[in-house]
Amino acid sequence: MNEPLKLKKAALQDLIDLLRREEFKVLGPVVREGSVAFHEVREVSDLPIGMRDAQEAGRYRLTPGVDGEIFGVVNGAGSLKPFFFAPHEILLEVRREHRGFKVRDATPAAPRLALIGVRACDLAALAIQDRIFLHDKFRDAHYEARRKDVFFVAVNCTRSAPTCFCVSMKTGPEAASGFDLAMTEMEDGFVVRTGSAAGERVVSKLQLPTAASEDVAKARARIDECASGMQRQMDTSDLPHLLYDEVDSPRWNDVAARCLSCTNCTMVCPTCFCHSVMDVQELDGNMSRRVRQWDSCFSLEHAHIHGINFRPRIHDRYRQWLTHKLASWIDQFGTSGCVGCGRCITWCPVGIDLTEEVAAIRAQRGKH
Amino acid sequence: MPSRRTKTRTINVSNLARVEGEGALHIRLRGGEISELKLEIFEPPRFFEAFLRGRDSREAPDLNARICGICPVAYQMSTVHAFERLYGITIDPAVRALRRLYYCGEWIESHALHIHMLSAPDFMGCDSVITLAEKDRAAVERGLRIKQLGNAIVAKLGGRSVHPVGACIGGFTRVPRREELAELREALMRERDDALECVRWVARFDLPAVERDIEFVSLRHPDEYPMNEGRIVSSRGIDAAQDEFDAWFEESQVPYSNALHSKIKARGAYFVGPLARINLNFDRLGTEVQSAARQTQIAWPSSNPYTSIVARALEVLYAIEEALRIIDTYEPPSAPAAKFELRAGTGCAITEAPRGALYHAYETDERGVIRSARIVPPTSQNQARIEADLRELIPQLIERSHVEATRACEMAIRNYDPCISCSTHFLRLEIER
Amino acid sequence: MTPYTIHPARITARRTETEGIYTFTMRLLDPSVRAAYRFQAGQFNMLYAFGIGEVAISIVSDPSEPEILEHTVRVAGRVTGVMADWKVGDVVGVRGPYGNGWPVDAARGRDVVIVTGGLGCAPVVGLINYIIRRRDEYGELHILHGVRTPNDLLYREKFDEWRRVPRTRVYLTTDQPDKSWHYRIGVVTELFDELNVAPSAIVMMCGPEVMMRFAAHALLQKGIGDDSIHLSMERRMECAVGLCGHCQYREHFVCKDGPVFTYRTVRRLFGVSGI
Amino acid sequence: MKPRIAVFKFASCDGCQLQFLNAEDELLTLASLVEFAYFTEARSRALDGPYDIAFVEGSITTPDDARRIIEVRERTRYLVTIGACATAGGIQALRNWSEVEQYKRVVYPSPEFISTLSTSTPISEHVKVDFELWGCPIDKHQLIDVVRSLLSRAKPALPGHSVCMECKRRGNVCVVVARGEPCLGPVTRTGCGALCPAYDRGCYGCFGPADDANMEAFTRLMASQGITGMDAVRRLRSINGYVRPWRETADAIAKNQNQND
Ligand SMILES: Cc1cc2nc3c(=O)[nH]c(=O)nc-3n(C[C@H](O)[C@H](O)[C@H](O)COP(=O)(O)OP(=O)(O)OC[C@H]3O[C@@H](n4cnc5c(N)ncnc54)[C@H](O)[C@@H]3O)c2cc1C
Ligand code: SF4
Ligand code: SF4
Ligand code: SF4
Repeated sequence: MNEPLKLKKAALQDLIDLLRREEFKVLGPVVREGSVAFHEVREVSDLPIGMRDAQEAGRYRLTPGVDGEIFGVVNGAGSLKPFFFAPHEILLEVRREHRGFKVRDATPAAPRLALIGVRACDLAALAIQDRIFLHDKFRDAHYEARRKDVFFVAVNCTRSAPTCFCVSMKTGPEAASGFDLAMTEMEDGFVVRTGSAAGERVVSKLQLPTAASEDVAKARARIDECASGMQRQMDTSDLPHLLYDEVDSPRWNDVAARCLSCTNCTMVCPTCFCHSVMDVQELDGNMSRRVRQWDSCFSLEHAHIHGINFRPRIHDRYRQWLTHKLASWIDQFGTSGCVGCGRCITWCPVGIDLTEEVAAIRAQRGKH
Repeated sequence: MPSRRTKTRTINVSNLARVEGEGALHIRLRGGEISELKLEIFEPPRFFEAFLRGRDSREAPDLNARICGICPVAYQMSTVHAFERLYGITIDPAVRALRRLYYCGEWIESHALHIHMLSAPDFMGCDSVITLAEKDRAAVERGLRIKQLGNAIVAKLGGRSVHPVGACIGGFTRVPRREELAELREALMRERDDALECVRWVARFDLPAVERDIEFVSLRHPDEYPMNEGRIVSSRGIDAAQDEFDAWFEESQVPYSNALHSKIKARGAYFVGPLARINLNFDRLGTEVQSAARQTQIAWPSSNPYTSIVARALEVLYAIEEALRIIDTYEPPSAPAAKFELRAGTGCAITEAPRGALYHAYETDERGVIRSARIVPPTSQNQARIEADLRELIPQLIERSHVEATRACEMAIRNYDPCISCSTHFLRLEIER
Repeated sequence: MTPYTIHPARITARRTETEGIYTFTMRLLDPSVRAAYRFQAGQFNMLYAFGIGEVAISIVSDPSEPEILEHTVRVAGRVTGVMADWKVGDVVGVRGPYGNGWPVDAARGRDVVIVTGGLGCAPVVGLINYIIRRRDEYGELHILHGVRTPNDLLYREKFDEWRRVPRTRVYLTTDQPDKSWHYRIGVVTELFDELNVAPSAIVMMCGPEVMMRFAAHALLQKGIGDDSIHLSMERRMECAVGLCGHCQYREHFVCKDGPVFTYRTVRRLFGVSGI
Repeated sequence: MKPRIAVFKFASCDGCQLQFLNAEDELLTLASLVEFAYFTEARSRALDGPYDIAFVEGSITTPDDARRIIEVRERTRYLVTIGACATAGGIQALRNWSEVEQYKRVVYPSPEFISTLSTSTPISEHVKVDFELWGCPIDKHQLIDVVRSLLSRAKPALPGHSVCMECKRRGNVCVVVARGEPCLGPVTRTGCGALCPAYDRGCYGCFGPADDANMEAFTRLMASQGITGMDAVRRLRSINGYVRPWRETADAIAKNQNQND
């Protein structure tokens, strides 16, 4: 059990076929609109073979990569978040009846998903969302329904984007848990480990051979190299206190002058969970739907109550975001709200980089 | 001043209802003669041709869409074709087909709107589509379905039906995948039947039987029913290239008003729109539409302006068939839009808006900034013709009640589906002397 | 069932407290939901107006009779605006109860100071009623209330009524008095000069944050511990179950960790703007 | 009695009022709930008022219209502007930076007959407006929501955050980051459903400025994409160019440009 196995590149199609036969909808990274996101995959050729991503703060491009490399693109704008915590969904249907009304829970149609090419940071982010939606006082039934019975094929990172800093956040580059299968890509195939009974079952059906020890060592070396070569870092020491103490840091004004308050960082973040709840009536007035959709602490409405806005300045909203992500999240859920995927850095149109902001706040600590 | 000797009567239609935009009609009769005819356009000028100067030509499709909320596609199409000629751009055949589809959507939408919401209430003795729905709900629902299909086609290619965002010089910003277009198929099939039913419905209307001496003008293409391309032809022998527009047509001021009317040089008023297109391109309609046309008992070509409503219904049917053909043969182009270099030059184009030929002409500087723009909308071309029709009609109205006279005048105007918002050129008509 | 599920309730009584403030009594329609429903003083419900939305409203009726739910609503905006039209017999939506409530058990046997400000703070009405109904179980009751103008004093008769309860004192003040005003003049904190309580007293506050900050200061001066001062916080609320994220007050979710916090808990945050 | 609704038109393209007729699925329901007392595009009969709700399309560009809007206001309980023209002055407000006399000469051979004001201004510069619906054109669903809210005697809920949130909810990839496209999304009000990015292009701002748009940061973003001077001015001075803070930002850039020239 848990002995590393070998999956030839050509056999990846067998894995996809097997999962499809078992009535999974198989999703993997697919090129769309100049980036990758998880979409349905039927053939291996649907994956971005031979491509890589060039990422920096505020810029993303797909570039030609290494021939035959299947998982060369580290990540794209789309995380796993939308599959479990939907961007827009109907929670309830309320219909007028006699002098009152009747409420019906709208249960989401949840296809059985198999996700391939999932990164360590994605799984870590999902574990954080589980903590929020499933393990708190109130369980979210819609999230729960979608989260059930998902099959995860993780890919350990052997290459990082310049915006990644999972090592600092202790979430990668190797998938630690939460997967059914975890693969490390080599020239001729993958070294595969199982992480669950479901994963065991799948590999036994595929009758995978044991991986050669050189392969296993090479895979290990690649992951280690990726970890040691990671370009971005964030010093997380004393983190809640640093941000709590530096509530008056001059850096908040500095970043507020640059921040568009556009909400992109929170939308692409795989852990942000804020949402708005609205009741939307049909025109005839007989039926109303309770809708929830992603919201963000960067919107002015987020902290508005009647007659007061608690966070009227961009200064307040950026501080809320960063402080929540890296500090108060730990008090709330026992874990940081950041997994170091770097999406908020890449997808911020003006390239604001939280690692840089934290470093600057740290550098100015107590000096103002 | 009312004269003591002769019987004077005025017909005032203070708000021309159920036309797009706001206008009024003022007629004064003395004896049997028209002493005053005032088609007043409330629509204030919006100066598109002026503010386009100094704008980047690539902005023009978005800006010009705002001339008219009912036929923005037409304004976008004349704009992009004019600039494509100016920049010497060749369009991928697949993009060309998509543009036809885009136009089909707008024709369907605009014609369905006109037939059911603006025009049919006249023939059914109702004041609006809402009261019409009380009389014939099925017909109204059918009209709404057809209209919705038209909007859906435009939205598929441009995101929304009013001021769609997808069209650009060179093509589209994004083109649909095959399966995305195929999603329209079911609705097109269903609405083909509705459109056929609609043709039968309008053909049963009690259309006034008049014969008018009219010169019809439209585009004509070697092998298609005209939309985006073709030569300018008329029922009295014009056959000219698009860039010869100015050689044949002129915008002038008529002596009794300050409005710019487009006229054929040395001949006068002409007629553009669905009836002109059908009259001049009957052979390009395809057998299905032709047979539906024959079943209407109208002799085509028709010189009765009231048959415009039937022409519109036939064009809806045509556009649905054409859309189906395009969708079924669609292969996405290699790129959504052709690349091009900005340069100084001049370019013009005419395309067939739902209401008729729409002429645009531009001049740019070497950075592609617009130096001058000219836009001649169909309603402006039809205006002299509308007035001519009214002059023929009015003497017959003398004995009729005010309500009936008003209705008759409005119906005559509505034949042209005038879109007063396209008022790049409209003026307030003042007749007092 | 999702935590967002709404339970229909019928309005059985409606009372106008003053222009723009209404008290609704309601009863849950589903017998099993009704039978299982329990709440504590200071907890709130999410009240739903059909098709319009939901807002957080405190329960002001007595927790010992959980079948009767009473809510006092002040008309503020979109949702509460519609509630103003609610009539007896209407069916409205309820889910809850949420939040932690007032520390009525910890207060037993102690002097109680209640400080409120601004426009009639509905949450404390339920609290005061609760204590008065169990008058023997509590020490001295001091009710301090500050308003900007006399017109903002919404429950004049209620204060007069409370004034007549044994071992209860009411202190009223305004910044901008008019002729009708025969109480104190000045901000609410000035009332603390008159206040004579043992350091063992327990304090419960509700009102604008500035007011609560100054009041807390004054009370600390009197030797009352920062963990004996309780404040009811307000933040935007859309879910009330700690999921939507709107009510965050740094590490706290006002809906599930509050709305009542001790001054000790929020002391460091109080007075920082933009949290 | 059914609430009486009126739809008025000033200088505009008709596209916003057309959204009533484009609500094909709702139109007949709507007609059963309200009375269209004045809606010339749809109905011949025109009643004088009073109206419960007046939807006003178009901007004020003539002396007559400046008088007419006051009359409309007097006969109306809730006045709702629909669209960029009524809410911001519209595309025709581009004249506000030019000599209108010269504009007349460009378009008309006999400019002396044209009666027009030198500016195109939003309705709110003339009378009190109760609710504003942004967009060029307005969004059909927002329109229906507003009607429904008013019928339910509730204030309409009209969000003011940027297009970006809707864009990401829709699953679009940011066109600025992935393609370097210029995009007004970060400073534009939500409401359209993030159409342009979904059609692979940048937003051109037809819903007007978002609440609290950081124009300084946005100007720097444009500059980093090579959009400076009059190019930047043109982007901001378009369909909603006459409304703050876009107007002020564009004016400031233009002024700077003139000083540098
Ligand atoms: C724990 C708690 C208890 C409350 N108890 C009462 C009470 O007993 N009686 C009473 O009249 N009011 C009470 N409020 C305030 C009440 O919730 C607001 O007045 C109400 O939400 C305003 O909603 P609106 O739609 O009318 O206003 P709008 O200004 O239109 O607000 C729009 C939305 O913002 C949010 N919002 C606005 N104001 C508040 C607010 N103050 N608190 C939370 N969310 C807000 C809501 O989601 C609301 O739907 C309480 C608030 C909290 C947090
Ligand atoms: S905060 Fe940024 S780096 Fe951290 S998880 Fe979210 S998107 Fe990724
Ligand atoms: S408060 Fe901000 S940072 Fe925290 S989850 Fe919500 S959107 Fe994300
Ligand atoms: S940090 Fe960047 S992405 Fe986030 S709100 Fe500010 S500008 Fe937008």
